[in-house]
Amino acid sequence: METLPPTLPLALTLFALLLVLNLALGLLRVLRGPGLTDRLLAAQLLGSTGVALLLTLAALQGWPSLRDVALVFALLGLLAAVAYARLRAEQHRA
Amino acid sequence: MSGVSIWLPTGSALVLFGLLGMLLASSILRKLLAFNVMGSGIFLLLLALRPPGPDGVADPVAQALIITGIVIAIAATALGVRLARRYFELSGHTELPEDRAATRDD
Amino acid sequence: MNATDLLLALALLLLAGSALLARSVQIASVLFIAFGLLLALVWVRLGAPDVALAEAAIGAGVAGALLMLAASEFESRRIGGSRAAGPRLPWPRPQGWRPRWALVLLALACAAVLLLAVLAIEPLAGAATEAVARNLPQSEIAHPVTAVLLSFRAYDTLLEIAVLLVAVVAVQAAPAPPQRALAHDPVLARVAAITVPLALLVALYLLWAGSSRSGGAFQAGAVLAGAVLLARFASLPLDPQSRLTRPPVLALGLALFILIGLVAGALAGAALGYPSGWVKPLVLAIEAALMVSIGATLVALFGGSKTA
Amino acid sequence: MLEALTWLLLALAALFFSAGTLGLLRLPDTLSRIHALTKADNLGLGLAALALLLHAESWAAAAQIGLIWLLALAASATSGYLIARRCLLESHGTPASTLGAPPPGAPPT
Repeated sequence: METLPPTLPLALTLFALLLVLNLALGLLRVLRGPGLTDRLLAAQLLGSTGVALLLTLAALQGWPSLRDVALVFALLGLLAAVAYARLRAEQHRA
Repeated sequence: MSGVSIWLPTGSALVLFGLLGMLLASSILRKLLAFNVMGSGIFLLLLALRPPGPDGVADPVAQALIITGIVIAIAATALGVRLARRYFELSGHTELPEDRAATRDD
Repeated sequence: MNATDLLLALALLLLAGSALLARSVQIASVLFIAFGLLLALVWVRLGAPDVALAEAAIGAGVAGALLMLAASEFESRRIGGSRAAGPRLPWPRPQGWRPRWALVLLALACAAVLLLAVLAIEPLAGAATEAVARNLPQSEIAHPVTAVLLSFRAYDTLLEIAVLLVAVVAVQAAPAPPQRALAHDPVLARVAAITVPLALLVALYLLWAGSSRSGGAFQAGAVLAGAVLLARFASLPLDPQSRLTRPPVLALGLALFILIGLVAGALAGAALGYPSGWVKPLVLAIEAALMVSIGATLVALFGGSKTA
Repeated sequence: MLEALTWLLLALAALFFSAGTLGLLRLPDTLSRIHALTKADNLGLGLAALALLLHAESWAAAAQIGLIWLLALAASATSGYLIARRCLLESHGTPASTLGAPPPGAPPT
């Protein structure tokens, strides 16, 4: 933390707040839909914004573990989308 | 302290949602989902009652308990989902007989 | 930061509510995934990165995919394949809405009592934290949560693994519904061919990280399961799940845990204790076995190994 | 100098993230929403990762940030592709048996 330039915490905090705001707005799309696809898309936004937020917090609070959480977010986001796409494919065929 | 106490009502509300879902939803899958929501509420309460110390890291005992709880919850959910799939296979229904009278859900 | 907390809490409640009220179970499961992701962020906010890791991997990843799979299957194999075109209500339709107010009141009363009870409890900031920190040097494990899971409260973890084993035995007792093979998707296969090994690497990394910071067998096991499931969805030519979900693999974690607990415990003078100087390798061995077993268990719980 | 660069990168990242969210909320149909989301968000994440990379405490941390970004990029691109594909199949009613087959006229792989 001591190696950070003096105004950097401020910049990171502002950025984190903006990301939280983005997250909340993105939730509107998750809630509103209308379709399953749009909701999944918005959940993906939640994932990528979450990754950015976690990376920012990791630098801000000096917790390297948060980067591991970001890593898992990035990996598991793919799983949800793949599960969705593959299973919907199944459904179509039936 | 006041920063953490937001999570007490939040956790209680999640438990309420979960309870309502488990009692009122007719589809088995919805009941399982509600069960998970209720569990999350309990975990939230558990951690909110042990606010982080000065270093910002939450109580390790509470964390360990919650991790254990999450793993048990997924095991129970998976068992429930498998039973629901089997039941659907055999009966063609996605809800239990006592709920079926009420309506058709999916 | 209080406004952020409020925003997170409201969003969490909104997501939970709409997941329970969603039009279809498929939509509900997508909302549940979003709920899990948000909850993981809340765990981070509450200073619990270990829980956040477990939630992101298990709650959002595996549980969400599990519910989505089942919902899709029900939807696709519904008799006749088509439903009434009218708008469907999430809850029982008005004509079927039996007077359930008693149940609603009961649930409200339960929640109210719960809220009053937790508000009455004086939050204990750092009581157990101090106790753990005091005894941490003695346990020879650097990360407090890992120390609690595998040393201070190892009984809990041992029994948890036993519960998982029971669950998987029960699940495998119910015959798996037949699954059709998935079509080959070239893009997905190529991406998965890179991502799956990477995810395996991440699982190993989390396992290793658990000895000094957040991470450990549970999170690693969940990522392992995620990797195998990804391979299955991408229909990669390798078929790890059929070998992974054999009984010996499933029981490996519990068996090794008991074995080390007894043998090392006899040397240390207490069951589930570790002789000093051997803690790190023994714990790592147990955790590695647990990771494999937990991963295999999650895969087995997910769909069984008998894919057609 | 480094500080100004960080501010600039973070500001740009914030801009792109906001653009992505705005697109997700305001654009009329699913496909254009996918477009907005996958492009803007990845760029935003990339810029943020770059800004944080400048201040990483070690080489390992820097490598991890890079890996996370690459992974998120791959995940986002793949899921964008998969979701768009499903969306197209559903809206055009194309028989799903062609799923996974190369489009007509595509060179054999």
